[in-house]
Amino acid sequence: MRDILPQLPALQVVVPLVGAVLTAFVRRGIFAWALAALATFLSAAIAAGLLWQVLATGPISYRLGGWAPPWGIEYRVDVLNAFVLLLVSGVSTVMMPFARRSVAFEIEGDRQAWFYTMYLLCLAGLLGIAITGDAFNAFVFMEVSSLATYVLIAMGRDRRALLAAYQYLILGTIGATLYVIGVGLLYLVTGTLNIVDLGARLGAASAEQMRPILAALAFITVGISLKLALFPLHLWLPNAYAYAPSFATAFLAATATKVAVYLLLRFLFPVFSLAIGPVALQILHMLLLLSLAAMFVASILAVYEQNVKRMLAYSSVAQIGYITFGISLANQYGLTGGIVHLFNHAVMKGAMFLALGALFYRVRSVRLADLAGVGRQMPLTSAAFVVGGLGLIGTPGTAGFISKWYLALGAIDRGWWPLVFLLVASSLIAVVYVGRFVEVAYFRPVSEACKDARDPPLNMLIPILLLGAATIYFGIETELSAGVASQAADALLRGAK
Amino acid sequence: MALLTMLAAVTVGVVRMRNLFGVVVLVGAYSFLMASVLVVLDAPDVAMTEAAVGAGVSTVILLATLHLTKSMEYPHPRKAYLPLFVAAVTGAVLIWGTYSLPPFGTADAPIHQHVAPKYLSDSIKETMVPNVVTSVLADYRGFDTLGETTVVFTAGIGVLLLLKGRRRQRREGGGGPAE
Amino acid sequence: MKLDLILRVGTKVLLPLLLLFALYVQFHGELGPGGGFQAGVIMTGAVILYAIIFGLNAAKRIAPQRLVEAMVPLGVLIFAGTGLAAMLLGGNFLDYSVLAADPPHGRELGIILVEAGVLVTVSGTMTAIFYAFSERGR
Amino acid sequence: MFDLTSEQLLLVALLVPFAGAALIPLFHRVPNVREAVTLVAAAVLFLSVIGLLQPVLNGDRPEALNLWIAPGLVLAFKVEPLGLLFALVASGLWIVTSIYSIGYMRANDEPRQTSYYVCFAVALGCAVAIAFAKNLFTLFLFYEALTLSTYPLVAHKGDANAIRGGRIYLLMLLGTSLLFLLPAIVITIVLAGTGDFVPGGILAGKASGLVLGVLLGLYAFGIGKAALMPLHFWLPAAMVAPTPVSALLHAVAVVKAGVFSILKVVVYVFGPGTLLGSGQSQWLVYVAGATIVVASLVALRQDNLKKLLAYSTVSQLSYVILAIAVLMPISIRGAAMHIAAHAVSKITLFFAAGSIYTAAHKTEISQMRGIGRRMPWTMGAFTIGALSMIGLPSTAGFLGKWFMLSGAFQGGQWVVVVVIVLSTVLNAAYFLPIVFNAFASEPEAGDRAAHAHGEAPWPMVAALTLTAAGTIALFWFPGIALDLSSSMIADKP
Amino acid sequence: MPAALQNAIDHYNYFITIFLMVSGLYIVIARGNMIKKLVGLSLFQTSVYLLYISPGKIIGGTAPILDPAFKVYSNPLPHVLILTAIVVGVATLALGLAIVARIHEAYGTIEEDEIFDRDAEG
Repeated sequence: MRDILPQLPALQVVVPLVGAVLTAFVRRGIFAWALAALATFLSAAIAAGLLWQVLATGPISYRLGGWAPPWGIEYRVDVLNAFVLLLVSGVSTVMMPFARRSVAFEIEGDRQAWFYTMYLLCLAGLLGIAITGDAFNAFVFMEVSSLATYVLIAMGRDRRALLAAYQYLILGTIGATLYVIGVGLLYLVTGTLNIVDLGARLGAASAEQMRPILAALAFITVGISLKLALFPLHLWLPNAYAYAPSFATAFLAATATKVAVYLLLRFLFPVFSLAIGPVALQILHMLLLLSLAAMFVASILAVYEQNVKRMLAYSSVAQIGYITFGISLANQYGLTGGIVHLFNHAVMKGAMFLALGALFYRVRSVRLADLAGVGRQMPLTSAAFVVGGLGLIGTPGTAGFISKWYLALGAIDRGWWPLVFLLVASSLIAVVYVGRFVEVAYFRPVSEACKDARDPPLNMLIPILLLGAATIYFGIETELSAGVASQAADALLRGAK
Repeated sequence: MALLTMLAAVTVGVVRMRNLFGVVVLVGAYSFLMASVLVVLDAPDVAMTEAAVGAGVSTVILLATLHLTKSMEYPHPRKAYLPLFVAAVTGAVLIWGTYSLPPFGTADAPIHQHVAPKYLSDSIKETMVPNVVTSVLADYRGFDTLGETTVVFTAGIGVLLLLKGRRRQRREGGGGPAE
Repeated sequence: MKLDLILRVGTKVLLPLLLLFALYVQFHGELGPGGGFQAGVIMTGAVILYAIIFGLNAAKRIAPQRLVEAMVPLGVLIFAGTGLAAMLLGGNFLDYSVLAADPPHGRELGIILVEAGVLVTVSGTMTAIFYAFSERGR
Repeated sequence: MFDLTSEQLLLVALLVPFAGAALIPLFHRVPNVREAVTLVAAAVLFLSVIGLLQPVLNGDRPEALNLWIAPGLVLAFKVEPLGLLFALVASGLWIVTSIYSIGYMRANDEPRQTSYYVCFAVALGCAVAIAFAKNLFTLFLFYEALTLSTYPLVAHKGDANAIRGGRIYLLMLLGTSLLFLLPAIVITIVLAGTGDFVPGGILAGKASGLVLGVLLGLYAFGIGKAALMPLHFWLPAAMVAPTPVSALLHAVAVVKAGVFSILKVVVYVFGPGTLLGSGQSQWLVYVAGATIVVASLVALRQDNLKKLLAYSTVSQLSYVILAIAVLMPISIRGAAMHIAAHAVSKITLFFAAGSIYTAAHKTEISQMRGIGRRMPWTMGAFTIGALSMIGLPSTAGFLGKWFMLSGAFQGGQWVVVVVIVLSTVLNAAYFLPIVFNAFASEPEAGDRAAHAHGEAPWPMVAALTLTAAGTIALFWFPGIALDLSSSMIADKP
Repeated sequence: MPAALQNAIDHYNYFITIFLMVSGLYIVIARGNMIKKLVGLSLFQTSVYLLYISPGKIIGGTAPILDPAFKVYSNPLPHVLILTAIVVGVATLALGLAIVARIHEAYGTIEEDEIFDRDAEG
């Protein structure tokens, strides 16, 4: 066996992929779970290795099939996507112990093994999008993850899960197709699909071929925005998150949209700002408005939601608004804020959705009314949920505050002072919907549903508590989150100049 | 060009027809037309696939599904202005975007200049495969094909997950997290 | 169902031809148009035809469900396995050049292998899907 | 424990309350140990703060924990006289309040006592951390933490009323701090390039007069805990809490944290000189003055004792703000003094109210005729507290007012003089009748309860006697407070 | 303006492509029947094939199967990409139809509007 280090990029995707294939042969859920856990853990280790490597020696380029880009497909790892890779695989690893019981509880025995196959495929797809340096390859893996996602959602017990899956399938496919159209246009004007090469050639191409590039920009942005549920295009998300199995919801909420955001960054910064600075700015302003709309409208919708899972789903739309808000600022602090919020939101929402999964595991319901008094019945779980909520609000000392701090600095750097007030005002709405849960869970008499609910067994509890603790930890110690994020932002901006 | 126009005509049919069996048949015809267009465009591999898939597989699956469900589409009450608008905007942007592209069939378009030539010149030397499409598919961009195969695999397991085994009666409103 | 003799015989004759054609498409893929995917679809077509004429159970006798379902992941395994083999032999993932003594042959071999992988998965999946749908119908 | 260096003492002071909070749940089943833990934590905290006293008066400024979090965000602590004074008051009164709580919680066998003591300890820890905060971020961090940790205490009862109160409490405090305070802090840090508290202020020459004015507004209203009108609603609403909580919130931790923060911001961020020069602070004088008078008028018309005390608190807090707004060194000393003075006297009053409720289950003033006969200690203490509120000499309340007045004369702020005089009259007008009725008049016939009860349980009586004594002591031996406040003024950049 | 006309004819392929695309998209958004929607979706995807492949054609070129007899070949890369796209398309269609079948079992209809009503009741 030769030195494994140079092969890491390929393994990052191949490991979960092969894992998925193997789980497809397995029949018993428990074995499939073990395989899935192993594969997830390995890919997390690989991602850590990659990040370490990148921080030490700068970007890595890996030639699949040994063909030099742009003729072959290139895997290109820099700080930004190494960060995303670690985020995705890391969070998934933390969640795996939780999956065992939750899945066994919500999925019929004969379907569990293939459920894990779908999960691993989804993971492989997401990692594939994040790591590839080839625009079309990104599409292929986008489809892998999307198809897997549709199935994961459709596995929900409620019949509305099917509907949600169908609607997401339609919208997701439209999004992917728009993306392909955009890539096609870029290909027509540059003749290449490699993202770096693309960026390099667009400069020249934009001279005579401006309009196709703009059209491409529009198509790619809209296409990806569908995937990441940017505000007016978020309609698929609430139902999908609400009716999917708990584990699937937690996993998707923590990872899927994040990868989409990453892809958007990839195209907005290195590719487009090169070719068309000013026009790109117009698009960024557009993005800013949509982000603000998301931050407010979605939060308000969350307030009126009786199903806690849907409530969190809407809050996710709002939080994605914060991320795109940071992107639209397009300066060092803003981008750092956006990227670090990718990470922080994944941690916080992960904690909350897992906690919710545990609540469902015990109470068998996630309707607010049924959760009355659960705070005393399941203290640790509820505590983790509340901590995550504090993070969403952005209370100082939680990860959420760090993100918002950077966003605020970014807004001020741009000279847009009023945005600071909007930023904090929107987080006030979060106070309301988190507060609703707290009141019900702690100060209402215990409901019938959770009369004999207790904190879940350790293998579910520990992931929840880990993520909850992480929410605090990354509010104090930010070297790993904001530190890396600001490096990534720096790289993006330098690429754009 | 004639073929292209026929394509357009069939599409109109698909949009208008309400009997889903008819729609399926039209889609089959559409695929064959598309295939012949592709042949004219020097893409035999793609043509073959499109014929096999569009006229073959998709048709079969569609019919199977129709067998499981209803075959008539209801007259839909909803207003079609918004969709029309969205579609129109998309089209407009595309026309606006593509209009300045190099005209049909010109050899000096960028896509013929940059990456492709290497494949044409080196395929035999490097892979001993004269069908450049195959060599690119399986080798130069082999990883895409792995991804593609994975997609098929995903869809396969997905369909089995959804349709295999006993039917489960779902309680109205559902017994899941929504409760 | 009413069984028409001509149909039955015709099918019996047609079936081997179809499979033959599939294999031709498969291995001729390097010279002329065609390849694993197209071949896979044609194979499935054969099975479907058989099922339509002789009924689902008959079809399952020639293409047992378990086998079909095993083929679904198997193909991907072959494909990825080829890639990993290349990796073990010191090349990058999917770098077939190391599979044989001299690069071009290695690549040719690699291409044949992965095309086989595609064939297996595609035919397996398509058939499995067809089974799933038609069973659901009863 | 005095052989520790002052840095170590600081760390102890910061950690002890949280350590206590961590330990308390372990003894959920054994109340005695649980309460013992609370008391020990309180005692250790108090001693360590005392231990810091001498070094600080000698000009030593111990620091602890300098943790960089993000650009402009540093978690750091530093002791300075003002903070020490606040810490002293808070930790001292924590002991007394714990003693009192033990009596109160058991006598009224309240639910969820463990979580009560935990939140209590956490709240105190936050208060101390606020007192020793080295920069704006640290202050803000624990300011929010204080709000969150006291919210459960307010909603403790858990009935609809309590939940409503808690909701208002949370929204008002979080809302103001997020909407005004946070932006103010961001702006300050961006303008000044630092959030540290520096004697003489950090904004000198960094911002135009107008910006200073706006910032001052953002701080004054952003720090909602100071209950400046019209953002004072949360305070009466929070009266649903158990009385010891009200005592802690309205005498020690929360509201004092509010005015303390304002004082700290004015002294160490703006710098009185800078602010005075900009002339942008006069409006604050008027707002504070108005709050004092209006709140007193509202208090006049209350029959519920705790409500009345709440409104009196609102007006008393605005004394401090008023004193700050005058911006004279002497008046700022007055502000510092008054924080301490009002703390001891107001806590006495709440203790009294609590023990009346415990012993006689009475909450309305009209029911309390002649109660002084049955509860002499309680009502005696109440009287002292009331006098101190009015500001009679020989009670702590006098000192603060004296400094304020002389500051007002120096600054030529005749408005302030008028307000203080007027409010003194009003205070007398709503406190004295209670005292008089309690002792002089007979309980109306048919009030059977009036004869049923005697004094409250001994820990409560002991506690309120202690604080009453403190109220007087602070007048006769104001040494420490005076020294601290003067060395605060003396601090040069 | 002959120039403009000429240009229009030169881009005829694009116009048809776009027309197919638009009508596909229209079906997807406008129709309530789930199967019809999926059909529209696949039309939408199919149109992309033309977008990629038609520019790859070189007039006077032949299929990219190397042979000493020919000099000019059309561009093979788009063909490869579209092969992948077709497969992805059919995979999506199959999955979508499977979901539709299940929806029909769960709801007894595949008209979106009706389904919304039934969930509103249930």
